Order: sequence, then structure tokens, then C-alpha cells
Amino acid sequence: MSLTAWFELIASGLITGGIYALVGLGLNLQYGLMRILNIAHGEFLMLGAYATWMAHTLLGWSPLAVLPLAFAGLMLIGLAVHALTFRKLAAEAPNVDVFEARGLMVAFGLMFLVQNFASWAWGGDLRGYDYLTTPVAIGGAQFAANKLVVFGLALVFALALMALLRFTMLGKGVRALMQSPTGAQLVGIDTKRLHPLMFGVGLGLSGVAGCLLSMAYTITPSMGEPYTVTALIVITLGGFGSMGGALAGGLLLGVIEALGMHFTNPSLKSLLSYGVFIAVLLWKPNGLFAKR
Amino acid sequence: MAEPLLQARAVTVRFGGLTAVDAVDAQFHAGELVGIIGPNGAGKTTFFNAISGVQPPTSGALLLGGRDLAGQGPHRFAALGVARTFQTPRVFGGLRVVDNVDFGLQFAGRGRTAVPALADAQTILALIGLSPQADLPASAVTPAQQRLLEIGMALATRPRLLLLDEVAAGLTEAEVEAMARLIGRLRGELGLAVVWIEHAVTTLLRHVERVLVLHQGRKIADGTPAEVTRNAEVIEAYLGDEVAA
Amino acid sequence: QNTPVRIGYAMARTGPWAPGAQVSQEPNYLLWAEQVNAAGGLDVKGTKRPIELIGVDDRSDIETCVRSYQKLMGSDKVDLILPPWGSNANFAIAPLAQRFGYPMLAPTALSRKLIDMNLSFFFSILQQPDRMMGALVDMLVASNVKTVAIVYMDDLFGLENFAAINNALKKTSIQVVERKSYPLGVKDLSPVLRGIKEQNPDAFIGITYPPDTILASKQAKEVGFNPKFFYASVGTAFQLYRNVITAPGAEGVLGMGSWNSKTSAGAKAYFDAHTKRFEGKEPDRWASGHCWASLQILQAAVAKAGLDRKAIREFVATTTHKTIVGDIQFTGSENTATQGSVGQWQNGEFEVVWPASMATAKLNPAKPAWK
Amino acid sequence: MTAHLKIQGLGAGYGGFNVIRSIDLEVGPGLTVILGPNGAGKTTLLKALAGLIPRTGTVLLDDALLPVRQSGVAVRRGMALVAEGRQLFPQMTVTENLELGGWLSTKAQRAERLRRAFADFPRLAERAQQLAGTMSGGEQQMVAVARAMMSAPRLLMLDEPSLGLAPRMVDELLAIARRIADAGTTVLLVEQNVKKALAVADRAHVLERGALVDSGPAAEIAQSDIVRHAYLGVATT
Amino acid sequence: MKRDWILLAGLTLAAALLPGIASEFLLSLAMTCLMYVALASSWSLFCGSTRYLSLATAAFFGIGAYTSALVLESLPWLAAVGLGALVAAAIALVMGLAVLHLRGTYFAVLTFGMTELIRHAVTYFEKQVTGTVGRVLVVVPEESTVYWTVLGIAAIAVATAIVVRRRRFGLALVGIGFDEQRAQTLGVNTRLVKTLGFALTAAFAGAVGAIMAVRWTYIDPVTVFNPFIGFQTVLIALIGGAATLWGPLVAAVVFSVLAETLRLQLPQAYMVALGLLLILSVMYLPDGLGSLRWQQVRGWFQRERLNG
Ligand SMILES: Nc1ncnc2c1ncn2[C@@H]1O[C@H](COP(=O)(O)OP(=O)(O)OP(=O)(O)O)[C@@H](O)[C@H]1O
Ligand SMILES: Nc1ncnc2c1ncn2[C@@H]1O[C@H](COP(=O)(O)OP(=O)(O)OP(=O)(O)O)[C@@H](O)[C@H]1O
Ligand SMILES: CC(C)C[C@H](N)C(=O)O
Ligand SMILES: [Mg+2]
Ligand SMILES: [Mg+2]
Repeated sequence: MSLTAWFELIASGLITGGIYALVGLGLNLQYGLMRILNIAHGEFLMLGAYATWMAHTLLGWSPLAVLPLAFAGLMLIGLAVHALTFRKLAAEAPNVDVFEARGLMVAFGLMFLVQNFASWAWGGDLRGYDYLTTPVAIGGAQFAANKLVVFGLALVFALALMALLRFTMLGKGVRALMQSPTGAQLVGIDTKRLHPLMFGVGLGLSGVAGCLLSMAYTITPSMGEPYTVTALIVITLGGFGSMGGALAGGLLLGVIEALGMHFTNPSLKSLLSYGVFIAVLLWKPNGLFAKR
Repeated sequence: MAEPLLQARAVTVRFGGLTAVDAVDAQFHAGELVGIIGPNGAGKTTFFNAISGVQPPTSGALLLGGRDLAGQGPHRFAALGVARTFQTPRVFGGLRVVDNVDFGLQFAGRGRTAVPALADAQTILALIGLSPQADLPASAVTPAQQRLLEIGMALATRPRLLLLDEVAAGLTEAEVEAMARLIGRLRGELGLAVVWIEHAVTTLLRHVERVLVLHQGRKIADGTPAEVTRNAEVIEAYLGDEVAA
Repeated sequence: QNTPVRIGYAMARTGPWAPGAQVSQEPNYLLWAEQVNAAGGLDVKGTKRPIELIGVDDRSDIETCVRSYQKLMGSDKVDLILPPWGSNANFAIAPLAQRFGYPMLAPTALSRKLIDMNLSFFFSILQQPDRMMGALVDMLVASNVKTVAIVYMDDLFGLENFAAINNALKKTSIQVVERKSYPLGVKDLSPVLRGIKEQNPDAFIGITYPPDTILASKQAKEVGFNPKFFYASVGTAFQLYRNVITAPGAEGVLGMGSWNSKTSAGAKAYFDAHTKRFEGKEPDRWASGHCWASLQILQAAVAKAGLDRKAIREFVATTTHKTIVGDIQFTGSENTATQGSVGQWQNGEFEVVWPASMATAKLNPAKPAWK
Repeated sequence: MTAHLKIQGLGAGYGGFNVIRSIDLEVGPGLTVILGPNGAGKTTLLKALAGLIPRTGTVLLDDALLPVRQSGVAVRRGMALVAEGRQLFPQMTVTENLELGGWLSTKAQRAERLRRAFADFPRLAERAQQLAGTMSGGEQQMVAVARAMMSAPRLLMLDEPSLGLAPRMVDELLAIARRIADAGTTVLLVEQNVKKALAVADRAHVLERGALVDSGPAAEIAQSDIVRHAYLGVATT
Repeated sequence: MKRDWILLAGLTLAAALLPGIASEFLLSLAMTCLMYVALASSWSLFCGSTRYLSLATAAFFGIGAYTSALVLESLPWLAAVGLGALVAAAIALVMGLAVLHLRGTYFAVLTFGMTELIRHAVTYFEKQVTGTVGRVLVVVPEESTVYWTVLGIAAIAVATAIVVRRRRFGLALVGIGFDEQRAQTLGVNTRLVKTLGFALTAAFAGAVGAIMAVRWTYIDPVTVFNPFIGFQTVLIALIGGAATLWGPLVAAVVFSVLAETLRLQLPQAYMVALGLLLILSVMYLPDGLGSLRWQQVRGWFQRERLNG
């Protein structure tokens, strides 16, 4: 195989991997840090995608201009959802395990709600649009411009989130909150604000992911589930709550899949990624990149 | 001397670079009341973990009834008569106090013939003085009572060797004294071997026949209380002026 | 006299089957019932009776689908049923319909295995894989294609079509440079496409469903893979394809298609009515037309045989039907009158380009570069 | 810097049942110790003050009313509690636990206080990266105390801080508490280690069955009959 | 104990009378209810008490379905169902040994991953070895036979739950749920108990899969390993109260009937309604339907009377 071919293969793996990481960001806050297994993650991502599609096809807006709106809109939804449901659950659950189980049920409910809303509002049809699909040549290889944009922004968001969690105490605060609510109260963490905020940001990030993905993929009201699964895999690979881990995990998965698809059979792709996923979980349950 | 109930040979437990228990040899005989003391982080609890199967030792042997049980699960130790309490109580919070005791009776305790004092959960609760709380959920009783309940659960397995980890923590000196008497009775009336970790040294030393002193994972003394309190290394590492009086 | 004719069906309005069902099937049911009712009702052996459609969501779930039809046929005892979307659901419903004696004219079931079950009440309107792939191969041969690369998905549709095209290719001198399968729900085909691009085949043949059809097209453009013949099976015939790839981008792309509004006057009327009724949403140029044809057949059958379902079955089985997609005639469950065909995007319209007898435009044998 | 706590008619308990009833108490600068048998309500008192459980009556911190059940406000106003059961964050490192103790402080303050905590408890410095949940019982107690001090409270409440500590560590801890009190923080200590506690305390109160039964300077209380018999018990003989 | 048995007998009898009086559709709905009674009750039996959130139900269901598809032509009906259970249990045994040392989140995610892995492995195997992915089931039993079999399996699942609860096995499972290591120190061989419990659950899912497959004529991996089968099972068990005996049964019936009624009556908004009901039930009945006590209902009622 030529050097260019290698470069092409790895780069396309990285790009897909970047998208995987992007999909995982929001869930990583919600599940990784807050133990809210938001099974409706992909559905909220879908809302971001539909919003962008509508703004682009009806109003002619650039998807990139919709990006901040998707974030803000989904974040507001997140705050509202939290105020209506998770706040009460968090206050009443006797321990984290119970909270997780109840949160899962609420998330199921949300999934039904959002899916129904989407098929009511937009119908069951497949949708999509054409934006920045011109190929861009890099070092003898070609990539779609929109994919590069998605990849770049995925990195930006992942790094920004990493920085946010590293340089502020926010991430630690949320983790602390989940591990010992009483302890968190004792050190003065404003549990009533931090929890909804993080959940909101999580949903905002799914909105961002949906917005960006709508440039590259088709969308339907039932598109959510695979993305939720992808997100779950990525954050498990990287270690729950670790943004850097999820980024690295996503990229790694992308590259493994690209190489696997090239050298074996694309049919083996899923077998391969689930195989890697399970092997990692059994071998290093805290994630590939966990320090401990 | 008779065959010891349990014999630890060069038991070592490492966590990464840290050696929490360092080649400790120890043996416990039927009917003995042995104390273990040592500074915080000396490895006392970890040693208990090792000899009850909770933490498989990195190396060393644990001889129980002639067999080496190192590396086996806690249920094997329980089956062979080793019972323990946990320093931070780990009672089944969702079950009633009496059901907590019953749990032990149903498993490790089931296979063994019952002495009358350990016949059923109510008797055991009476023995440890928790009868009034029998029907409360275990999570609703105070930490001190949970420590008592830990003893009850351990007794329910009808053990031959009872490992007590700071069961008197948080008690007033008078209450510690009462606890010591209870432990004395367990040993005396039930014929158990008891190993007791406690920082209330004054009381402990007054009741046990033998003390092991751990320091930085190593056993630095093993002898009668009188011997140990004279041991310079022990005074230096642990006692300070505590029992000078 | 005026009691409505109750016609029941279950259809995916939610879940993964919805995109197909909501393009190729349910809109046609609705449009048909409205049109018939507007014209005074369904002609039942001379008396006009209104149609009452009883449609429920099957949630893209087989068990729900089965249960729905058991309700429709077993409890509600509707007069007629219309089939659900997709091969899987038809597999489950066809034996049930057989047991209850309801004729079923399936527009989106595509499997030789289903035909081979020999269910006398079941009729499949779409061309089966051997015909579609046969037509494609004929076209390739006629266009002097030497090499092809095939990509297909791992499901019944993919495998049957894959088997069919291999069969058809065996009789030719065309060389297959690559055969790759991929799992449903794939999100990245570029490694495969890059690999195929290296081999530089004359034709690319994708046995793909709509999302992958679009993915493969976008990524072929991305990696600069532009063979003379670019064929992607399902979804190419959708309006969506033109929306996403744009009309200039779609130029020359081939896929499964067998009619458009130029095919017949009836087809044009249908196309226009559909577009009007659904506010600009066009029917797809393959299964939608066949779906409409199935409704035409049913309508004719009821006019002739009334609501006697055995008689309807007899009529359907033994008559040569005139429909907007041409004559349809059944041998067993299979429509053996409609030939296999190939469609191609040309100037924003998906034209039938093969075989000549069905063609609405001439084949463009060299796809222009992606735009 | 020093805080003054004034408690009037305080009642608190669980599920409608009052464990403590109408307690009046003033805690001024220095080191105050509260003694009492098991189940007397000492922990309940501290939890009510810290806003972890509901209460009745008024609590004034420096003449300003402390709201009910708002632990955040209490912490912001300079109160810190080392709670029974430690309430650490078990899956986080020692350093992270301590840092969180300084949640409301600036980064620079946190760094400075972390250094101090590590100086006070060298064992914690050694184990800075160990998960708090895997520390030994006594070590965890040190983390709890050090964490409370990370907020540089004006009122520090300690619920049996010597629990599980080796005798030497108890001495050190009480010395630290004394030092903090001398430096101006008001310290309220609940202890079962009666003799040692009374030796370092300024004032003492005795709580029995939810009510205060004796109060006074520590030295006096140490001589009182109640304490000599009930708490120092056999140990004095 | 005795009351449980009487109740079970009564319910089984009632369900047994159904074919005589109910319409085809009601019977079909009853079958769905029974399917989820079996799945949710057996799921709760293990997962409810140990708090191991397993998402592998779909895997065992699918394995059962494929097994019966493979052997139905050569084996009698009940043998095929039994074999489906057996194969599922055997795979659960292996899977359990590999994954049951992981708890909580990891276990949930891992069981989900394994389900997908099995699905893709079956797909790949079928494609490579048999050259097809799906299977057409030609020899299928009578509709009524299918009904009786699901009823039987559901009844056995509930009966098993009743028995296990009263046994040391059930107590051990509960102990594992509270504090696994503590249970070990009290003499429970947790590894053994967990693995057996997991396999037991799997056997029921396998049996149900084996039965339901024949209703679909054609099965392929996407349909029988559909993760939603697993999700829905968990959902129903949690709605009912996974720690309770009758909760999952009640929830299976309530949920199935409700979902079906809403789907038929409220075609535009049934998922919204379902979602809202779900969320409300979690918020106001957090321990599940099974935790609902008569007093509580009476309490609501009385309060209403006082108000009104
Ligand atoms: N899982 C673990 N990982 C890392 N270090 C550990 C782990 N468990 C224990 N340690 C360390 O091993 C040492 C011994 O701990 P152990 O609990 O045995 O002490 P101890 O003698 O019981 O002390 P204490 O009297 O405070 O209870 C401690 O320094 C502790 O931090
Ligand atoms: N969560 C709770 N629910 C119900 N009752 C409780 C709870 N916590 C404590 N109690 C009861 O309140 C009473 C006082 O408890 P508290 O913990 O305040 O005592 P204490 O003086 O701190 O005792 P100790 O010295 O054992 O720590 C006890 O009788 C106890 O049983
Ligand atoms: C119209 C067809 C493409 C439908 C497809 N055969 C299916 O299996 O579901
Ligand atoms: Mg210890
Ligand atoms: Mg207390």
C-alpha cells in the first residue's frame, strides 16, 4: 500500500473517529459524570439535526450559523427537562444506583416523547441536504469539506470541554455530588444549580453534534438509537467522565474500523468494533486511558 | 501446643508500589483472645482482609485446617469458620436488623451445629443487646449499633475464629469497657478465638492475652500485653505516653 | 348501500421502516382512498361505497404488525387489507392473510423466498431480484462494460440481489474486481470506496438502502471515485436523492426505477395528484408506482368481484391488469409481466433507461463527474 | 474572624420525631466540647446547625439568622462540619477531596491551604493520589478533617474527629484543633475521648437525651460528678 | 406464600380460559402480555434482586428464536422450545463467567455490547456458512399451541420467582444486591449464585424467543436480536418494581395493554402519552407498581373524598 493510501485510510478513520467522539460528548457529561443514562441522547441529537435541516432548507441559513442556536436551544430544553424530572429524582433517590435506574426510565419516556414529536412535526421521511460536499485535497488525499469542518469542530468542542473540566472545579463538583450528596453539601457545592447546569450543557452538546452531523448524514425521527449506542461505546472506551479519554477512544475506534474495513471485510466492522469494545471492558474496565 | 486454627505465613499484600502488609507471620489458636494494635495505616485492616479472603494476599500462605486457602474467596473462609466485622459497618441497610443476623445463619452458619447461644437470630440479638432494634431497618440504627450488628452477623455464621475490626470505635470509655466484657463472654462462653483490633489501647491491653503490633505493614511485636508495653519500638511507633501511666 | 368498505392496514409511521413506508406506500393508500371517495366511492360490483381506511402504526415492529393484522382480520373483520411495508413484515403477514383468506398485493416485498412459499392469496408486484439484476447486467453488457465492483448489504435484500447479479454476470465476460458486503447502519463507506477506486472498475454496483445510497454517493464524490456507471439500488429513485445530492450532482447516477410521469398518461396523472396532495412531495420512481398499480388492481377486482375475497383472488390471479406501470400478470405470487428495469438521473428527472421497451429516455453511458 | 454562634430553642430530629428539644446554647471563640452518651443527639445537633436536616428554633451566626436546611448558605457564611461517617468522595483522590473542600475558595487559596493540610497530615501528602475510599479508616478520618479545614472556616464543627485514630494521632488532632482555635477559629467539638478532649477544651457542655444537662469551663466539667461517673467511668478508678 | 400460589393459579386459570372467549386480537394481545410477563418476571428474578442491570435479554431471546428456527423441522414443538432455553442458558453461563465480575454501569453496557456482538456474529456466520441471513419458518404449530406454550412459560417464570424468593438462593441474590462482598463473608458463593441466576433468566428469555419466532415466519438477526426487546423488558420490570414479585407481572400487562390501546386510540400521540405516563409513574411511584399498597390507593381515594 502506498504512503498516500495509508494516510488516506488513517485520516478517514480519524475523521469518523472525531465524529464518534463528538457524538459521545454530551452523554459523557450526563452519564459519565452524572450517572444519567440518557437513552434519549440520540433523540436530542436528532432535534439538533432537524433544527439545522429546517434552518438550512427553509431559511437558507448556513448550518454553522445554526450551531450556537442548536446548543442554546437544546440547553434550554435540558434545563427545563431537568427542572421537571431529574431534580425530583435526584432529591428522592436513596442512592446512586436507584437514581440511575429511575433516571433510565425517565430517559426512556423522553425518548418516546421526542421521537413522537419528531415524526409528528416532520414525518417519517428521510431528510438531508447538500452543504460543503466539495472534496478538499490534502496531501494527495481527498476529503469532503463538511467532514473536515465536523472533525475540526469536534476537536474544538472536545478540547474546550476538557479544558473546562480540568481548569475549573465543575467536573469534580459533579462527580463529588454523585459520590456523596451529603459530602457535596458539606463543602458548599450548590447542588441545586450545578446538576441542572451540567445536564443542560450535555443536551446542548447533543444539539451541537446533531447540527454538525446533519451536514454529512441523512436524518429521520428514528435515527437516534445508533448514535446513543455509539456514544455509549465511546465513553466506555475512554472511561466514564473523561473527555480526553472519550476523544482518544473515539479516534481509536474510527481508525480501527477504517483499517479493519480495508483489510478484512466491511461486514466484519461491527463485529470488530464490538469485539474491541468488549475486550477493553473486560481487560480495562475503567477505560483504555484511565490512569488507575 | 495444639494445631492453630489459622496460620498466616509471610502474608504480604501490595497495592501498586505500596506494601500494606509485609511478610506477616501469625497464628491464632482456639479460645484465644488476641489484640492487634498499630498506627493508622499500619495494615491491620488489610491483614484482616487477607485472612478472611476479602483481599487475596500478593504472596504468603494462609493455613486453615491444614489447607492453604490463600487466593480463595471469602465464602470459603466463612465456610471454614472465619468470621469478621468491617471497620466501616457494612450491614444490609435495606433489611431489618434481625434479617441481617438471619442472613449469616442461612449460609455459612447453616452447616454448623448451633451452640444454644447462637441458636437463632433472636438469641444472637439478645446476646449482643440489639433486641429492641430487631425490627428496624439496619440503616436506621446508629453507627455504634451497626457495629454491634456487625458482630451479630459474624456470630451468625457460627465461627470458630472471630475477627473484630474497631467495633468499639466511637464509644465512651465506659461503653468500650462494656464491649470488652461482651467480647470476653463470647470467647469464654462460646469458646471462640477472637482477634480484636482497637485503638482504645488501655482497655484492649487489659483484656487480651496476647497482642500483635503492626507498623508499616510489618509485625513488630507479638507477646503478652506486659511484654509489648515495654517494647521500645512499640512505644516509639504507637503507644507514646498512652499506657505509661 | 352506503356502508363504507373497511380496508385495514398497518404501516410503519415510526421507527426504522418509516422512511421507506412513508415514501413508497402509505401516501399512496391515503391518496387512493381520497380519490376514490371523491369520485363517489369504491365501485363494488356496481354499487359505489365509500372507503374507510383503518391504518395503524406498526412501530417497525413485527410482533406489533402481526397483532395489528390479527385484529384487522380476526376481530374487526375488515373487508379488505392492504399490506405492510417491507419484506420482513410481509413474510409475517402473508401466511396470516392466507389463513384468513385475504388477498394481499404487496408493493414492497421483494424476496424469492416469499414467492416460493406459494401462498395463493399473496401477490408481489415489484420485479424480483433476478429481473432487476438481469436488466442491469444486460445494460452493462450492451454498454460494453468490462469490469464491475459490487458492494451489498448483509440482509435478505442484499443477499438475494447479490446472488442474482452474480448469476447474471456468470453468463457474461464482465469481470468482477471487488465484492464487498457491509452491515446495515454503516456510517462510513469511504475505506471501501477508496479501495474500489484503486481498481478503477467501469461500473460500481451498490445493493444499498436509501441512507447508504446517499452515503455511498456522497463519499464517492468525496474520494473522487467517478466510474462510468454508478448504480445504487434503493433510494436513488427518491426525490430525496435529488434534494441531497442536488440535480447536477445526481446526473448520470443509476438505480432501481421502473416508471416516471412520462411512462403513461395514468402515471402522469398519478404523479401530479400525489405531488399536489402532499405539497410537493413526489412519489418515488420505483415502488410508489407499483404500489399505485396494486391499488388499481384491487379496485378493478372489487368492481368485478365485489367483496368476495376468494373471487377477488381469482380475478387478481388470472387477469392481465392494465396499470400505470404497464401490464401486470401473476404467475403464482410473482408479477411476471413487468420486466426488470434500470433508472438514471438525467436533468433532474429519474428516467427509465433500460430496457428499451420501458425507457423514457436514452441511457447516458458515461456518468459526468460528481458536482 | 472568630465566629459567635447563638442557638435558641433548637429542636431537630428525624421523620417528625424530635431527638433534641429546645436547646439554648452559645458558642463563642475558643474550643468548645460537647459530651454525651451514645444516641444523646450530638450528631443531630451538629447536622441541624449545618443545615443538613430540618430544625426548629433560631440559630444566629454573628447575630445573623442562619436559614433552615440550606447547607450552602452555612458554608458560605464560614461554617464547616466534619460529619459523622466522614462523607468523603470515595472514588476521588485525596487531593481531589481536599480541593473540593475549598469549593468556594479561589484557586490560589486552595493551593495554599492544600499545602497546609499536607503539612498538618503528612500521611495525606504521601497518599495524595490514592482514592479516598481505599484509605485506612484512620486515614479517611484525617481526610475528613483536612477537607473541612480547606474552606478556612470561621466556625469549625467536628463530630467525633478522633474516631478510628490511633492514640498518638488523637493527640495530634486535638493539638491541631487547639491551634486552630487559638488562631481565631471558633471550634465546636463532639468527642467521646472525654479525658483528652476536656484537657484541650475551653468550655464544655453535656448533652443527654436531647437536652443540655451541664455546662461550664472544661476544667470544671472535668471535675463534675456527672462526667466523672458517666464518662470517665471505670477509667478513672 | 400460599396467597402467592393461589393468585398464580387463579391468574393462570383465567388466562387459560381466554382462548374460549376472547377474539383473535385479544388473544394476540394476551400473548404479548404473557411474553413480557415471562421476560420481565425472570429478568427481575435475577436483576431485580442482585441489581445487575442486564441488557442481554435480546441476546437470549434471539438465540432462542434461532434455535427453534433451526430445529423446528426435526424436533417436536416443546423440545424445540426447551432446546432454545437450554442453548440460551448455556451461552449465559459462559457469558456470565466472563462478565459477572463487573458491576453496575459496566455490566449494563457490557451485556448490551455482547448482545450486539452475538447479533453480528450470527449475521456473519449465517452469511458465510449458510449463505443467507434470515430463516423462513415453514413448519409452525397452531396459533393456540403457541398461546398455551407462552402461557406455560409465563406461569413457570412466575412460579420460579415465587419459589426462589423463599429459598436461600433468592436470599443470596438479595444479599448480592445489597453488598456482594459482605454476602461472601457470610458464606455466599456469589460467583456460583450469580452465574446460575443469570443462566436461569436467560433460559426463560430463550424459551420465549423460541416460541415467538414462529409467529414471524421469517426471522433475521435484526428482528430477533432487536435491543428494544431487552430495553422494554427492563422498562417493564422497573415500572413494576424489579424487587417485587408481582410488580413485573402487573407492569407487563398494564404496559402492553396500555401501549396497545394508546396506539390504536391515539395514533398521532400515543408515544407522547406513553412517554408522559412513564415519566409520571417514575416520579410519583418510584418503587414501581408493585410497591403500590392498598392503603395508598385508599389514601388517595379518601383524600379525594375529603376534597370533593
Ligand atoms: N485498595 C487500596 N489501594 C491502595 N492503598 C490501600 C488500599 N487499601 C489500603 N491501602 C493502604 O494500605 C495501608 C494499610 O491500610 P489498613 O486499612 O490496613 O490500615 P489500618 O491499620 O487498618 O489503619 P486504621 O487504624 O487507620 O484503620 C494504608 O496506608 C492504606 O492507605
Ligand atoms: N437517620 C435517622 N433516622 C431516625 N432516627 C435517627 C437517625 N439518626 C439518628 N437517629 C436517632 O436519633 C438519636 C440521636 O442520634 P445522634 O446520632 O444524634 O446521637 P449521638 O449523640 O451523635 O450518638 P453517638 O455518640 O452514637 O454518635 C438516636 O436515638 C438515633 O437512634
Ligand atoms: C422496497 C424494498 C426495498 C423493501 C425491502 N425489500 C425490505 O426488505 O424491506
Ligand atoms: Mg483499619
Ligand atoms: Mg454521633
